[in-house]
Amino acid sequence: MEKNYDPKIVAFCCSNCASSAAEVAHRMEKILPENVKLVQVPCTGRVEILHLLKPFENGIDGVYVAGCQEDSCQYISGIAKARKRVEHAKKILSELDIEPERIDVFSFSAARGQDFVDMARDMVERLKTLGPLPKKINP
Amino acid sequence: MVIGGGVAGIQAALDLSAAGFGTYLVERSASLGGMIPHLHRIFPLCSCCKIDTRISLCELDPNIKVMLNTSVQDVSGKAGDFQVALETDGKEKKIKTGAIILAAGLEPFDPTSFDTYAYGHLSNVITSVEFEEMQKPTGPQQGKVLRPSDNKPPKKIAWLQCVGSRDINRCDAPYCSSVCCMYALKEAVNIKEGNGDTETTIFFMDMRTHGKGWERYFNQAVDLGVRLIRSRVHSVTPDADNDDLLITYADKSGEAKRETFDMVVLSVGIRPSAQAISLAEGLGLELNEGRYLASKPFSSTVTSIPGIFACGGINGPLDITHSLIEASASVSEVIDLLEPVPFSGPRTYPDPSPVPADPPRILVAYHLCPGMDDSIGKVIQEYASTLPDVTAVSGVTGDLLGSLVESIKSSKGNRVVFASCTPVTHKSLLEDALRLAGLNPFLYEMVDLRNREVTPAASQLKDLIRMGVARSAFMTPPDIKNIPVEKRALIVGGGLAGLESALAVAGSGFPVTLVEKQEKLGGNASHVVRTWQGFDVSEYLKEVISQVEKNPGIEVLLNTTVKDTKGFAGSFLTTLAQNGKEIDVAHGVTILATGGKASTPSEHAYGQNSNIYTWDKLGEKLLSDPDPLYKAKCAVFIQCVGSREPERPYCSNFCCTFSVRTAIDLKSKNPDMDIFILYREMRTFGERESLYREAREKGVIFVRYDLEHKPTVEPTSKEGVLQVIVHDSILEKSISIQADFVSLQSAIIPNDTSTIAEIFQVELDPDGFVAESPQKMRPMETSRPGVYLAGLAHYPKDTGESITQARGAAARALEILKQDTVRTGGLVAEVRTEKCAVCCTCVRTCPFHVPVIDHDLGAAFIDPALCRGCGMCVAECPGKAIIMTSCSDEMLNQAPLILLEQ
Amino acid sequence: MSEYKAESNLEKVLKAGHFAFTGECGPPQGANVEALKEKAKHLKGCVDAVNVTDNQTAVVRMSSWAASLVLLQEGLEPNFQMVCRDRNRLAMQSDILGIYAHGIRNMLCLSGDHQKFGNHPGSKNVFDIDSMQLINMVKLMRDEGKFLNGQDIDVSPRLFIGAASNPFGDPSEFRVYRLAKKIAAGADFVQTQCIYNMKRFREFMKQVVDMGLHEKCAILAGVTPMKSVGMARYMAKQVPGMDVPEELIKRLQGAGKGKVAEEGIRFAIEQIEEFKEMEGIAGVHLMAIEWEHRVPEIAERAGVLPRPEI
Amino acid sequence: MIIAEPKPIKEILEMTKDFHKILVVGCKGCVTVCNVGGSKEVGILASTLRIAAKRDGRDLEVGEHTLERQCDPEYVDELEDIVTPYDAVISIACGVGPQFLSERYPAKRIFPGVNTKFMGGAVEHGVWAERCAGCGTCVVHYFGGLCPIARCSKSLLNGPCGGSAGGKCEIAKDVDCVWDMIVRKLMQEGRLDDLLQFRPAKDWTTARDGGPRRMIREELVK
Repeated sequence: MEKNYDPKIVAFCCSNCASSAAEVAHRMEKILPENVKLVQVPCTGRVEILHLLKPFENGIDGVYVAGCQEDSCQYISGIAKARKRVEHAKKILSELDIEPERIDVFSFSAARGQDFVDMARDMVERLKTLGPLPKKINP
Repeated sequence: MVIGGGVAGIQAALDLSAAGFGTYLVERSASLGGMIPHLHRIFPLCSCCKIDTRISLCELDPNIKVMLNTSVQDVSGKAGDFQVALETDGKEKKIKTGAIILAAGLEPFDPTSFDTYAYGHLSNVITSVEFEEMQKPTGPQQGKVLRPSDNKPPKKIAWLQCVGSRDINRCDAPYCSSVCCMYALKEAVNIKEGNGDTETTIFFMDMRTHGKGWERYFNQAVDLGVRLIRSRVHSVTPDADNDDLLITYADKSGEAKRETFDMVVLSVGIRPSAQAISLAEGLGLELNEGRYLASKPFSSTVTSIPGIFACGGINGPLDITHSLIEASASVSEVIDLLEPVPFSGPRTYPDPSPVPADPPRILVAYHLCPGMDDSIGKVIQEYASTLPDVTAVSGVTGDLLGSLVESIKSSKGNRVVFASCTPVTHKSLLEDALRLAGLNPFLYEMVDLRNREVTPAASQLKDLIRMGVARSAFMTPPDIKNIPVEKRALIVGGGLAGLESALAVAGSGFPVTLVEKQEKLGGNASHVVRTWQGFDVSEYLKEVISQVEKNPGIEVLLNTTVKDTKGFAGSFLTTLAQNGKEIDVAHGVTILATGGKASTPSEHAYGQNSNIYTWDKLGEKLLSDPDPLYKAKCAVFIQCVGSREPERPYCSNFCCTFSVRTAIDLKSKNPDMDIFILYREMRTFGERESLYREAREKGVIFVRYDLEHKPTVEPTSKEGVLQVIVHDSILEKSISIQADFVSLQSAIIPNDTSTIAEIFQVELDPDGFVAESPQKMRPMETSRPGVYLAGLAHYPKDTGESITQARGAAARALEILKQDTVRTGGLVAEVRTEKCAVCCTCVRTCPFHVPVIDHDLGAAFIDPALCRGCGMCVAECPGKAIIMTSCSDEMLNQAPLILLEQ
Repeated sequence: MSEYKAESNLEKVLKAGHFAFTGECGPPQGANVEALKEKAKHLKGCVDAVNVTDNQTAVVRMSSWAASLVLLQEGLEPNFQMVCRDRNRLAMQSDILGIYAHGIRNMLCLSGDHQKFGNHPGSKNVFDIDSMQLINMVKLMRDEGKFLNGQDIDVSPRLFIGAASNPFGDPSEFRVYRLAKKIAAGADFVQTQCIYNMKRFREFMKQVVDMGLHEKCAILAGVTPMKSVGMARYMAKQVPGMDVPEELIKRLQGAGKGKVAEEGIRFAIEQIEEFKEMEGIAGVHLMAIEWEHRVPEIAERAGVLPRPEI
Repeated sequence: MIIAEPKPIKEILEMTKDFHKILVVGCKGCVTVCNVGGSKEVGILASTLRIAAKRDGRDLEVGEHTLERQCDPEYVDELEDIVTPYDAVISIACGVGPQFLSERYPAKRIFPGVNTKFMGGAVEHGVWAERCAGCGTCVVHYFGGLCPIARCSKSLLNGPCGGSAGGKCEIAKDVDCVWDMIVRKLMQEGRLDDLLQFRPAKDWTTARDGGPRRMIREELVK
C-alpha cells in the first residue's frame, strides 16, 4: 500500500438525526475528517443501491450511509430500508472481489456528535488499511 | 403579550401569531428556551434541535416581537386594554396589549438549606440539574460525567428523590414535583447506556411514572439494571478515608441500612420561579399553598383577573408536555376574548414565474450566527463567485427575509443556495423569500455551516458550497397547488374533551361538526362526581352541554360514527354513518376526542356481587343514590386493577387521585367509615399530593401490595359483605377486611382506537392510545397533519387535564382553519405515469400508505398533500417512474464527483 | 376362472385367513447378486412374501424387477415395488408385463420419495401418473386386459395389487379416506408405514373398521424394530410423516448400554402380538432394514412360524 | 407474471469478458414488476459491470436501455439504432427476451442476465411464489382453486403422499404441502366427495410434454 494514501469517502447523511449529530459535533468543535464528503438526503430510505455503487465507478474508495436510530426514524422504516440496500450493495462488491467493508451503514442518535465524528474517522482508518482500489480504478 | 420565554411561552407566542395576533414575547434572561437548553435528553427524545427550531421561528415571525433581558415592572388597565411597563437593560418602556399570558416558568429547588444531604459541603453531592449539564454532549464537560472531587467517572451513583418535594416541614413544597421520578430514571438509563457497568440506584418513596409511555420507560430502566430502593434517606455523610459518600436510610420495613456510593445526585423538585411569584403577587393574583397560581375551576389557564392567563410552570409542577398543552389552551382563551390584531398584515405573494426553462442562475446567500468567524463569510464570498451558474453572492443579516428577497431580485437569480448554521430552522424563511420574489418556493438548497472548522481555509466549507450550488443547478421546480381550506372542524367524540374543543373552535367563528356515537353527549364526565380539586363536574357538564346545544355554529350528530375519511390538512372529506344513512362532511381539520373507558376487571370477583364497583360505576352510584354508600361501615379501594401489568404496562394516571378524592368525600359524609386504599404506588402527582396528605389526616388507611401478592375479594353472597384479603408488603403480613363495598380502579383503555387508526391513518402508541407526533413536543398532534388529539384517546387523564388539552387542541387546529389556502406539492415524490408499470412496489413501500394505483390514470398516484417526502418509494421503484425534484438520482450520482473535483 | 386374482402365495395365505407375515429386502447398490442372495437366505421360510424396493429413498440400486427375479430363483415370493418417480406410463406398463412374464405375482404401487433425498438430487422426476393412478392402471390391465390407452393386452398381467398407507401422515383426518380411495382404485392389500404410536394406530384402525375397509382389502401393519436410540430420534425428527412417541425413545434409553437393540425387538414383538388380535389387521409387514439376519429370530419369538404352505 | 432472479455477477462477467461494448436491456413487463429487470436493475447491472472493468483495467463501455416489452417485435425493433454501436447485449428480461433479441439482431451476441424461474405472484413485497405450471388444461376448480400440478412436489392428483407433515412438504420445511391446503379447504366446504373422486391419469399433450407449444387465434391472424 502506497505512502500517505488518502481515501476518498462519501457519506449519505439523513437530514434528521445524522445532521443534528453533525451539528452537535460542531458545537463540540469536533472536526469531521477532510476526506469524508457528506451528501444530505431527506431520509436514508432515499438512498439506492445504485447510489452506493456509482461512487466506485468514479474513483471513490468508500461509501457509507448515516441515518437515525431504527426507533427514531421519522419515516418509520427509512434506516431499516437503507440497511437492507447496503447489505445488497456489499454483496455485489464481494461478488466483484472488492472488500464489502468499503460500504457500510451507521445509526446516530441526534445527540451523539462524538459518535458521528468517530464513525467518520473509523471509516477513514478502515479504508486506509484496505488501501486504494486497484490502481487502475482511478481515471 | 406573553411573559416568559420558556417552552410554554414560546409555544403560546407561536400559536397566538398563527391565530393572527401580534405578540410580544418577554423574557428576562438573555435567551429563549427556559429550562430545556440545560437538559441532555427529554424523555424519550434528545432535547437538542427540539427547541431551537421554535426559537428561531419566533425570531423570524413578523408577528412576534421577542424582547430579551426584559422584566415586567407594572401592569395596569383591564382586559382588552392593558398597559405594561417593561424594563430592558435599564431602559423603561410602556406597551399596550389586549391580553397577557403568564408563562414565567419554574426553577429547580435549591437544596443548600438541607443539612441532611450536605449539598455544598460534599463536592460529590450534586443536583440533578448539574448532573444533566454534565451529560449534555454540548455542555461544559462535553457529555462526560465525572465526579467533581477527582474528575474520575463515577462507578456507583445514587439518586435521592423528593428533594424539595412532598415536604412541608423543611421546605414549603407540599406538592409532588411530578417530573423527578422520570428524569432520575432518564439520567440513570442514559448513564447505563453510556457505560453498562455503572451502578445506578434510586432511593424513592413512590415511583411516579404516570405519564404517556412513562411506565414502559420505567420497566426498561429496571431491565437495564437500574436499582430501586423504596426508602427514606436519613443522611449523606462523607466516607472515612476517601471522597465516597455514605447513605444512611430506612428501608420499606423501617430497618436502618447504610451503603457507600461515589456520587450522589439530588433529584431536586421544581417550584414557581421567584420572578413568577413576585409577578403574580404584583398583579394581585391569588396563590395556593404551593405558591402556584390558583386557577379558575375547569380552566387551568384562566386566572382571577380577566384578560390575564397563565400556562406552564407557574400553574403547577408540570412536565414539558403539559406545559405545551396549557400554552395552547391559554391561547384559545385569548382567542375567545379578543379579535386578533397582527403587527403586519398577511403577506401577498406574486404568482410564481412559470418553470424557468432558461439555465440556472444561482444566488448564494449566507447568514452567519453570532460567534461565527467572519472569515467564513469571506471564503464563501470569494469561492462561491468562482462556481458555475453563480450570478451573485451576498451575506444577509438583520431582516433576513427582506434582504433575501432584495438580493434575489437584484441578482435575477432563479435558484437560491442558502448557507447558515441551522438550515432546518430557516426552511419557512427561504420559502417565503422565494415566493415573495416570485419564484417557485422550492428552488432553494440549504448549506449546513454546522460542523465546520472555524478557520477560513476549511476546504470542507468549499465542498459544501460547491455541493449546494451543484445541487441547486440540478433542481427543477416541482408543481405546486394552492387548495382552499375547508373552514370547518370535525370533532369526533361528544365527551367533555370533544365538547370543550367544539366550543373553543366555534368560539373563534368556525363551524363545527360534532360526532357522537352514543345517543347522548357527555361521555365519561357524566359519571364523575368531582374534580380532584373538588369542583362539581355534573353541574359543569350540564352547563357545557347546553352551551354546545345552544351554539348555532356547532352541528351535533348523535348515534353517528365515522366511516371513512380522505384528503389532507385543510381539505378533508369525511363520510359519517347515522343510523343507516351516510353523511359527507367537508372540513379542514379533525379533532379526535374519541375517549376511553374503564376496562372490565377479570379478577377480584367483579360481577359476582352488587357491591363490587368499577370507578365509573361507583361514580354513577354516588350521583344517583349515594346513601347506601355513605352508610357503609367499611369501604375498600383497590388500585392498579389491570394497569401496570405485563399485558397493560402503563399507569392509568388518575385512579390514585380518584380514590383519595372519593375517600375524603366519603369520610366527610361519614367520619366513622373505615376506608382502605390498597395501592402499589401512590401516584397523587403534582399538587394532588395535598389530597394524599389530607386523606391520611382524615384517617384513610393506605396499604401497599405487590404485583406478586394481589389482594383477593371473597363475595360471601350476591349482596352481602365482602371479605378482602391483602398482603401488606410493608408489614409483610396478610390483613383481612370486611368491606361493605369495594371499588376496583380498573385500567383505562381507549375506545376502539384500532378502527380509528385504520380510518384516520394515525399511528398508535404501544399501549393502543393515539400517538403524539412528534412525541412529547406536540402533545395535541397526531402523526397525520390536520388531525388533532384530546382527552382519553391520547392517554388516561383527569377531567381538568382533558379540558385543557381540548382547548389546546382547538388552538392548534385554528392554525390551519385561519389560513385561506394550503399549499400542496413541493418536496415530494412525483409519478411519471408513462413509466409506471403499476407494480404496486410504491404502494407496498410507503411507510404512510400514500401511493395508490389510480385506474383511470393507469398508474400509481401519490397525493402531494400527503407525501412526506422521504423518497423511499423513489428508491424502491423498479421502473424509475417516481422522481423527487429536490433529490434526484442525477443529483445523488453526481454529487460525489462534484465533491471530488479538487 | 380361478378363485384367485393373481394366485400369489401372499394372496392365498390371506384368502385362507392366515395372519400374513411379509418381509422386505433392499436391492444392492451395485450388481452384487451374492449379497442379495445372502439377505434372501435369512428371510426364506420366515415370510410369505418379500418386498423388493424400487430405488428406495431415491438412491440408485439394482432395479427392483431384476432383484425380484433373483429372489424368485432363490425360492422366495417377491413383492415387486414400483414408484411413480422414475418411469412414465410407457415404462411402467412394459415393466409390469415383463415381471409378470417372469412369474412375479405381487406388486406394490407407490408414489416414491422425492429425488431431493437421494443420491441424484439434480435429476428430473417423472410423476407422469400418481400412485393412485398406478394402482388403477394395474387393475385395468389385470381385470379388463387393457392398457391405459384402452388398447387390448394380449395376455394380461394378473398381479396381486398392493398399496401403501401412512396412518400418521397429515392431514391426519384425511388419511383413512385416502386409504379408502386406494382400495376403491383397486388395491387388494395394503402395507402401512411403520408404526410406533400404537394409540394413534388403534384410532386409525377403528375408523378403518367402521368404514368396513378391512373387508374389502387386507391390511398389513408395518413394523420396523428400532436398532438404536439414535435411529429412533432420527425417525422422530427427520422422517416426514413418521410418529415416534417420546415414551418409546425413553423406553429404549432405559434399556441401558448394549441392550437397546434387544429392547427394540421386544417392542416390535409386543406390537405383532397386539396386531394378531387387532380387528381389521390381516398381517404384519416387517421392514427390518439392513437387519434381515434378525428376521428369523423375530418371527420365531413373535410366534408366526412356521409359515403356512398352500 | 413471470418471475426471474438476477444471474450471479461472476457468471455474467465470465460470459461477457471478451466484449468491450455491452448494452444492458431491461423490460418493462413482468421482470420490472418482480424487481429484477426494470430500468433500476439495468442501472445497477451496468454500474456493476463498469466497476468490474475498472477493477481489472479493461476498457468497457456499457449502455443502458429498457424496452416496453421484449416479447413483442415492435418494441424489440426500437433497439435498431440503439444497439448498433454495441457488440454484445445482456437482456435482463425473462428467457423470451434474449431469444427475441437474438432472432431480430443475429449479428449481435446476446446474453441472458437473469434466470427465469416460474409463473407466480407476489405473496408479499419481495417474496414471490409459483402458482402455475402452464400444463395447458387447467383443473384448479377440482382442488379448491389450488393447483397440485404446480404446487405439489410430485404433482399428485389424488391426494397427499405419505410425506406430508404438519402442513409442510417432505422436500423442505419451508415448502407448504398444497394437498394439506386442498384437503382442509374442501373438508371445510364439506366437499369431501370431490376429494374421494378418482382423478384419472392426466393427458400431458397440452403441456410442455406435447412439444414446443404455439397458439394460433384464427380470428386474430391476418
